[in-house]
Amino acid sequence: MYKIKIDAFEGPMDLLLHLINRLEIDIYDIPMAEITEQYVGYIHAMKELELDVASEYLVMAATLLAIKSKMLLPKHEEESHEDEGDGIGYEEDPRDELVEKLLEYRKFKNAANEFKVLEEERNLVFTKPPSDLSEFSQPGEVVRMDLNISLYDMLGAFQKLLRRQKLQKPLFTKVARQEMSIEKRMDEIVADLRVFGGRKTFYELFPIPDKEHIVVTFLAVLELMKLNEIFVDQEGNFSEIFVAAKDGVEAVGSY
Amino acid sequence: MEVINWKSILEAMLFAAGDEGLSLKQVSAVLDITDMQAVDIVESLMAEYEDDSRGIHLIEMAGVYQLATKKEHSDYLKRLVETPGAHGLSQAALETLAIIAYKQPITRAEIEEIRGVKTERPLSTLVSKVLVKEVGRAEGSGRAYLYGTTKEFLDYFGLNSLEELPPLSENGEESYEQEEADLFFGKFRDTIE
Amino acid sequence: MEVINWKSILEAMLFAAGDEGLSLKQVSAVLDITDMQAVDIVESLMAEYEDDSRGIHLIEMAGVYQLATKKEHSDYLKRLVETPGAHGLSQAALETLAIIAYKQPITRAEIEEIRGVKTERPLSTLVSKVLVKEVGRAEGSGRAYLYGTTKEFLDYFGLNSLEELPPLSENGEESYEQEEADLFFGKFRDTIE
Repeated sequence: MYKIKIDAFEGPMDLLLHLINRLEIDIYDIPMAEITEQYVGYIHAMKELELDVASEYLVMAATLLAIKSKMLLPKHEEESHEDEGDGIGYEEDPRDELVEKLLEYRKFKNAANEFKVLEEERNLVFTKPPSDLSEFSQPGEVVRMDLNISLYDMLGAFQKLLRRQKLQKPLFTKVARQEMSIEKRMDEIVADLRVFGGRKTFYELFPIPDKEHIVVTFLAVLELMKLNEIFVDQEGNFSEIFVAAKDGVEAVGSY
Repeated sequence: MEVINWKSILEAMLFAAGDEGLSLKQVSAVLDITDMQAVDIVESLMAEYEDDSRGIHLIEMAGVYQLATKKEHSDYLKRLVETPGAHGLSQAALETLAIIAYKQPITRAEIEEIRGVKTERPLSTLVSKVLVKEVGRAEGSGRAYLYGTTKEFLDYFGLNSLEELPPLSENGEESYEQEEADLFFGKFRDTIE
Repeated sequence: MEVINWKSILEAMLFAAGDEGLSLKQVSAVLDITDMQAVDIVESLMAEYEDDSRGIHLIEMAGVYQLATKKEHSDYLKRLVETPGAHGLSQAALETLAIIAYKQPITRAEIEEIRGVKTERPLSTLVSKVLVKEVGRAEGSGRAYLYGTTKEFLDYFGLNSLEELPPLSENGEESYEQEEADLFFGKFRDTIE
């Protein structure tokens, strides 16, 4: 019963980095057979699921296979001499270019994560639009010069305006909560209890943790008791209070 | 345990509200306190602002509290208005110009609706620089002036016509990139859910 | 005789300038003082704002001084204010932007070389949001556009200048939601094996 949410990969490099990370592979010594198998398996799976595999992913698969087969080629003789020690030679490793690219990409991927954090922090800061200073300016003189602006300046100012947080007037007019009347809440409670067809605990009548809602609900319950529309039932002092609608009380039975 | 610094929060709220100000109701609703408590906090902040070291103060106008610059600094604000920024156009003027360019013909009231602030001065700056002009009158009772861009505006930005203005991104532009990604994985998710 | 209360005047000016901010040049020009003196006044006001009793502070962003609310009050302000830009940029756009920020000026082809994928869409999103702009043309046959970051880029991330970019780190801390991704792959293996 679990749900899975997956962030899309940003391309073959991103997928490769993920595989390297997940398999806990040393990026400087990538086991080509293993990573190629994993990568190709992933591509197959995507195809089986009838997803469009972007061509970049296929190009990377080909690259991986090429590197893998290069590494399977027998080494030159001189190399095996140089290599005797710990296997580090000066000859070119077929993986070099790929590793370099992965490292380069990873730098910017990390930077993108840092940008994300900066973006979130910036959203915590609020500014105010420039005040209208017309009272301080002299009207009149037509000057059509001395401008040093570009379209970008204009568009940039506009984007800034769009991002600028606006005072949320609707919140306060809307949330005047005129609709939350006691009568309406009374109807809701009775309807709710009837549908439920049995008794509910008192606390279940307060599903919304909002002060006003709680107060209105409480008053509605009192009103309903007075009108004899509901039963309130408590087994003993300090025990749970139960509430039921007056009609359809079979399930309660005690009255 | 932390002590809530109500005055500090109130100052931030008033600042963000800018020229629109805040009603007592808004203050008490956001701070989740009673109106009485809100009055206390407002008044105590008000008193603090009266100190000479402060350049702004807290005033009440028509039941709305707002921060405003103190009168005694008006000479400097006048000079500020006269001191051109780096561009020769203020951000306010640039914003206004962008709105007119993309939404013309448009009335001042409509511009102010978008900007959320009075726009008299930026507008008159733009008119005086001949980037913008009155192009007609709106229908309806007020018959307010409608503004549009000028030929000089096109010349200035090297445009042949308004169609050459770059497309405007008004939010939600991100969604289509997301769509792509969703396409990629959406089906997969369907199969496992 | 009156003592001029510079900090008070500066506060009034900064308040009036709002998110347009003030450059050091503007401050010194309006107050008719030297840049050095202006820096002193700015810094002393800056220090005062750091007191907990203040809800706003004086920051340097995108090359200008401006007043802004303190982060710790954001919860209250969010109740008061609409935040239209809350969506944030997509991962693709952030990656593209990061590459441009550190490698500018740079062509689209060079960005794609690093990312390993087509980057047309994220790039046009960034241009339309004016976080990035064409800053010239590359030498050579194609004369491709070169891209660089804008002033709005700095503002968008709360940076004062490009020098404040976080340093590029060689070794990667993968910030994946590792478990989720593993779940995903676990399932995958089941399907394909």
